[in-house]
Amino acid sequence: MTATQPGLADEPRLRDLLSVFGQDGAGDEPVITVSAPVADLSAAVRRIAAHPGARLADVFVATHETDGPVTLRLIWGLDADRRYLVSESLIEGETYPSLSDIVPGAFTEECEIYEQFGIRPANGRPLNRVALPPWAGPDWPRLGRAPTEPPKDVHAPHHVGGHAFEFPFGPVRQVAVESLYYGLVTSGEELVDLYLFTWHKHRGVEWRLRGMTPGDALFYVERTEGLGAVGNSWAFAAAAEAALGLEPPPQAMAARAIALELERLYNHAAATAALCQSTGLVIGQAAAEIALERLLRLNAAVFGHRYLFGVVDIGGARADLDAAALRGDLPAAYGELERAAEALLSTNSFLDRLEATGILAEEAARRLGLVGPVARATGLAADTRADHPAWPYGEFPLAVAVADAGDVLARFRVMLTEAAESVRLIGEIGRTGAGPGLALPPGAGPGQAASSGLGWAESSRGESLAWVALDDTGRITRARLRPAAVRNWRGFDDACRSQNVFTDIPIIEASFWLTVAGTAR
Amino acid sequence: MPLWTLRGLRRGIVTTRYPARPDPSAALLPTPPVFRPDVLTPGLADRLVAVCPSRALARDGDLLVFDVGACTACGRCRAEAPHAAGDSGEFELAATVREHLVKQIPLGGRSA
Amino acid sequence: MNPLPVVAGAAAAWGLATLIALTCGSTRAGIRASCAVSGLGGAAALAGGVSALISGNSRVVSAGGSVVVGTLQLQATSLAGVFVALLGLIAVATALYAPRYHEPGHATGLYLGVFNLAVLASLAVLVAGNVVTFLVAWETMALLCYLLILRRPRQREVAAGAFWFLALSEVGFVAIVAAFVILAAKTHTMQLDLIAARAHLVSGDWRVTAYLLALTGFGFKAGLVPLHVWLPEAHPVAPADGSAFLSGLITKLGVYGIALFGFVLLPDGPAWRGILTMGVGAVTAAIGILYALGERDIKRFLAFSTIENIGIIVTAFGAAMTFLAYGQRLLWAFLLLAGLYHVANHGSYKTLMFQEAGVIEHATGTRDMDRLGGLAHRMPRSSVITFLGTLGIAALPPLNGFVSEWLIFQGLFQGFRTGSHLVAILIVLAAGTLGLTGGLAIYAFVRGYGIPFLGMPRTRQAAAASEARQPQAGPALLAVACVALAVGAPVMLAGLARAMRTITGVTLRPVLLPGNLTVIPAHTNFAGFSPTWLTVFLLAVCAVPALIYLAGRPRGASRIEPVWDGGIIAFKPRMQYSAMTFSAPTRVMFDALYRPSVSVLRASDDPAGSSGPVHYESEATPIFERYLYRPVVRAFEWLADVVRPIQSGDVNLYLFYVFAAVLVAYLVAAL
Amino acid sequence: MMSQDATGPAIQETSEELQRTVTRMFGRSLHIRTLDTGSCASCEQEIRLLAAPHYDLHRLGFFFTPAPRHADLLMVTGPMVQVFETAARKTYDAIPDPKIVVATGACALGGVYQPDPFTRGGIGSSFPVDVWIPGCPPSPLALLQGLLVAVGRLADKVKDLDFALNGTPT
Repeated sequence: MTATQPGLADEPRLRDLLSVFGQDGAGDEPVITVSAPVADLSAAVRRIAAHPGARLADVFVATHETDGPVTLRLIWGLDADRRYLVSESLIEGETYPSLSDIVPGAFTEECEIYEQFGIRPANGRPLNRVALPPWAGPDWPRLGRAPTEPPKDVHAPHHVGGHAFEFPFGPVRQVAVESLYYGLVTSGEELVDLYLFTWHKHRGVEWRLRGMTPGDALFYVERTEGLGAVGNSWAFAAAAEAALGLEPPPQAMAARAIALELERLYNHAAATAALCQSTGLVIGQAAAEIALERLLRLNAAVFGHRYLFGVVDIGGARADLDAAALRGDLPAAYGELERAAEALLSTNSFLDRLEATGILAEEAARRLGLVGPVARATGLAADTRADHPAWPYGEFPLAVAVADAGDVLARFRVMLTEAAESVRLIGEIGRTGAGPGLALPPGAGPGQAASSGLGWAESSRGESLAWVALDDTGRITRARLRPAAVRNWRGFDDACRSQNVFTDIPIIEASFWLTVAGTAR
Repeated sequence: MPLWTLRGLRRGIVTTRYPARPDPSAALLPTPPVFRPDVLTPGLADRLVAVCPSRALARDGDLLVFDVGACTACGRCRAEAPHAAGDSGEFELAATVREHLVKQIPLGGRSA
Repeated sequence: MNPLPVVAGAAAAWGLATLIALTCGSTRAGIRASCAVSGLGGAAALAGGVSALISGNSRVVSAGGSVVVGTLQLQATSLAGVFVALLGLIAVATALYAPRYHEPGHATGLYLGVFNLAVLASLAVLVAGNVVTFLVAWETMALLCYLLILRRPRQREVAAGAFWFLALSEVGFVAIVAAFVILAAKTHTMQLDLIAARAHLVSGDWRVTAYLLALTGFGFKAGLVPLHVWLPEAHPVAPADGSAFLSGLITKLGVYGIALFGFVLLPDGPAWRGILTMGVGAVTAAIGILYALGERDIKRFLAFSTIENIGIIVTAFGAAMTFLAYGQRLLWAFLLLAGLYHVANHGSYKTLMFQEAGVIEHATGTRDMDRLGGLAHRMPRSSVITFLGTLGIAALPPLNGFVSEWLIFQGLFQGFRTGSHLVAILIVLAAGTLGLTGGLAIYAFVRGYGIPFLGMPRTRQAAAASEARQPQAGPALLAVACVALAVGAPVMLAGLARAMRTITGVTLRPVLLPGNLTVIPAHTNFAGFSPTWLTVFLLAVCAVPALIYLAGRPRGASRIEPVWDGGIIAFKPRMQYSAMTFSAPTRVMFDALYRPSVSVLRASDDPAGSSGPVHYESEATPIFERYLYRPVVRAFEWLADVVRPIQSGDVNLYLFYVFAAVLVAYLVAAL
Repeated sequence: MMSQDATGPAIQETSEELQRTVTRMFGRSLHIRTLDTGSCASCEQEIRLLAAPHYDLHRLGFFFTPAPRHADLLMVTGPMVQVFETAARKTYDAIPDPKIVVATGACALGGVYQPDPFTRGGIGSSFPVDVWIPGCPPSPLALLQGLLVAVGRLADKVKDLDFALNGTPT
């Protein structure tokens, strides 16, 4: 039921855009696939980037065989037209026209592609390491062939002679937080720069998914980013379903939606607790943690797992749903969060730490292609639940929470508004009768043609994307996972650099509420 | 700040009495399965081994080797054979010796 | 006994050393010989200075002379004794230092010759008995120091630094001449002791004018703010022993001049004279140390620290004059004493520091602190010696810097004895400024020692540093001197107090030193401490942790683990404090003074501008050069353009100039 | 008190011995340092919740410390990503002896990832593990029980469960 609203199909602007690629009319499909030859790729990228409401959501490469040509795919979110546009370009050589010159946010992906497939943008600019350690040699396991010479490291920012030095922090940091290396570059007083190394946690998930059936792969997708299990596995499942031509039954989609909103709720509660902790407000933290624990127990009561693992399945939803528990416990559990939140919003010492901290401009959010609450807090009203609604979201109009200050307080308020919205949605969707159910694969298994598909979901951290290519035996040849964390970490150092007090960084990190696991997948 | 302290006090105690007393919320937790040797046949065992995504199950002659440590309580085996695998409801599984978590379950079922 | 013959011996030795250096300085043996002789001269000067202190002012000796400069008159006064002794000490240390520091060669021979002559000239300044002798010696000394700085004239900044020195020195000379002319004219004598005797003939205004001229003139040499700009320019470019001599002695000659005018020639004057001097001194001290904190070049850093110390000394002198104006003769004498003791102390440890700076530069090829690091492991002996010097210069107990600064503080704290509230407040204000200076000085020298010697090397050169074949004896001797001046402080102060009686006429000794090695600041009802016993006590205290460790060290098996680093693969040199980041807090706090211009360059790999190397610079604005000296220079250039026309090259015109000049002279004389 | 069973006396010896040591050494105050070797972040969330009001492990004498120097117990989550092993080893060495290593969660026990070029597939090959806590993620209650096992306040009862039902399935 991944159909969009009718009546948008022949929107003239969109038709102009598609005519560039020699297509007339978009049809009703939510995903439009076009092919853009490398020769005029730059022109095409410029054209699409100029399209109103268009953002480059992801860039990745898929190999056909290890040493042959590769396909470069750009995934654009045409939010105004409620479409995703996938442009495919076949690349024979070692290079392709630089994308980051036009869309700066694509730099990280360019680095990643170079690391994994050894092909680089034509501009000779140095690239950074993303997923692999400094000593990763040519024989390191990769998705494609190794680059001819290793990518440059994120340089030691402190040159001898500069009046700054690097304050190393991590990878082993505070208690019960993920491993992450911060390089804080400081002049002794102000924070000059900040950069992150996340390769300590790179588990090569995309690498190990190759050759699996989507069903087996789902097990790893869920465990790629535990705090985003539903969002990511929904996106992945949707991609696989698009590839296999499955249509999950409505009650299963409703179950997914409820799970997704529950995930959003507990994540925002957890973020609230983390904010209190980073501002040293112990009792506030306790109050938020009571709410968090009750929401997690609600998850367990409703879907049988505190973190909602195993809810989504390819073609539907597996875990059955205890609607009574949902109706019974949700109001109380959310009430805890609500009370804690309103008390926090009336505590000045708390608000003072949040206000004007970690400011991120809308322009920066747009430039870097940020998503989710972080982007919405800067005034970017992007939410796939509203822009690319899959059933049941299309049925229930969603009020997208937006703030414009772009600081920690704005992010906090956005989260709280979203939490309230989620509770409303759960109530309405719950009435449509949600439950487990699986679509039977039409002609699944051997014999079917190789196919690929794109899937998405609005996880609590923002848009989560997945793209899956299956061979004729229904096994994965290339799976691309793009959790929201992948996009949003690149906005983190900008937000920190707007600050020059070290003690604000934990607050900013809490307000982003990202996971390292999500980006170092 | 006094206001917050007051709130904290007014909220009352939510802390579990565990380990002194069992905690009711434990009932909600996903737990590893228990198997019925009398209905486990080699064929069924192989099917269970095949569906287990975390390689917690293995076949060793006429034994079903169940590594509780590797089990993620995903429930796939229970879904595969509800009559042969039930819910253990057991969450206190910590062991000081890894081997204690590996269970040998005889396949007592009659192969059809 | 009369010190003059001994001093004359020193002079002779230095003359000989000059000859040796000039003739056979291109061989190592020649350098050794020259330095040996010069060292003997230094020893003689040391002896002469001490004997001058013991035996008080000698009578004036007229030694020939000529019609041009008049008779050459010499006198060894006990005030000069302090400086002569210091000169001797520095000469010996340099003689021990130079042979290993300099490569044999013609230029070196020339340099050493000039150096010995400069030493000789400085001696002449100190023992000059009359105005002309003094002025001739002074000018000679200035020119020779100019040559001293020009060791490597090819380099641009060397020429610039040397020129800064010479230019300011000449401007100062004019003021000094004027000051002496006033006194000579009013007292109808050229002889210094007679001028002192007839000082009452000089009326108040002339007295003050002369003093102020002297303060300005000698201030240029001493490096009083804002007349200090030559120090940070000239010190880095001179050879290490040369800059050691500049800082250790030449600046002290300026102090000598100020003391000569303020205490010997014109002892009494209005109170504001003293207060002004004190204020100038305090400002100099504070600004000196603040600029030192902004420096990365070790030698520039040390030069600014010299300015700070000069400021402290001059503050003491100013306070002394103020006290005299209020009839506090005891404190007057006491502060003069304290100031002179600081002269000796600073002379010893600053020479040490500059010589070690030379060692570091030779061992690593750089003076930039941010390119050094970890030298303590590679140059252990130098690091120990430098550490002693650092303790002294940071005025930390038990070393000598602490003793003299403590005395000065105690003197200032007794400002209330002036009886005038305003003056008392002003004096305490000066004390407060010195307090700030002292705190910043500790900060500065924690940085000055820690960044080069501790941590890990920041460059390959620093990692490859070695102190083999580096001069050690000279700095070591000075370190010993520092310790001696600290531990033996009571004895030396007693001797000094006795010697100063010939100037002040105040018997300070019994009040200062009642016995059992305790120093009392002038008034027995105020304060007192014993440097000697403090040293013993501190050593004992240091023993305590060692004992605790020995007592409580684990009996069982123990592991040595590296410091917890958060699990990063390896610490990099870039991950440690650098000189500039360490002093960043002051840059922020004293923003108004530094006016830092911050530039962040991101050589970005990333069009999103969120990664890639950053290069962060924060440069302080050179306020005095920019807002004080540049306009003056511009004005002079303009003036030069204006007067150029009179230089026509026509002989008749020049004859007319001469005629006009003579005419004017006659008219003036007639009126 | 533990009953005899197939797992020989040697193993039993070690477990009893560990429990004795732990109780002797740490009594009722034990400081925990956590280590993430590539987890999915939900184990971390559960560990954070241990300090939350619902579980409040401080009442049992456990405390979290960020400094391994002060830690007695290392709680390791994740499958041990190979490039992280240096950091993990450093952390382990930085903890003074005697120390306890608790493998937390199915990843750490080798349930999710297999040994491959990226991960070691569990931490067993990297550390001498004292206590194993299954679960994906182990709930705070399971973690509490694991910690109590670590200090020997609960009998090591898991041996006696055989995970085989005789009779009717529940």
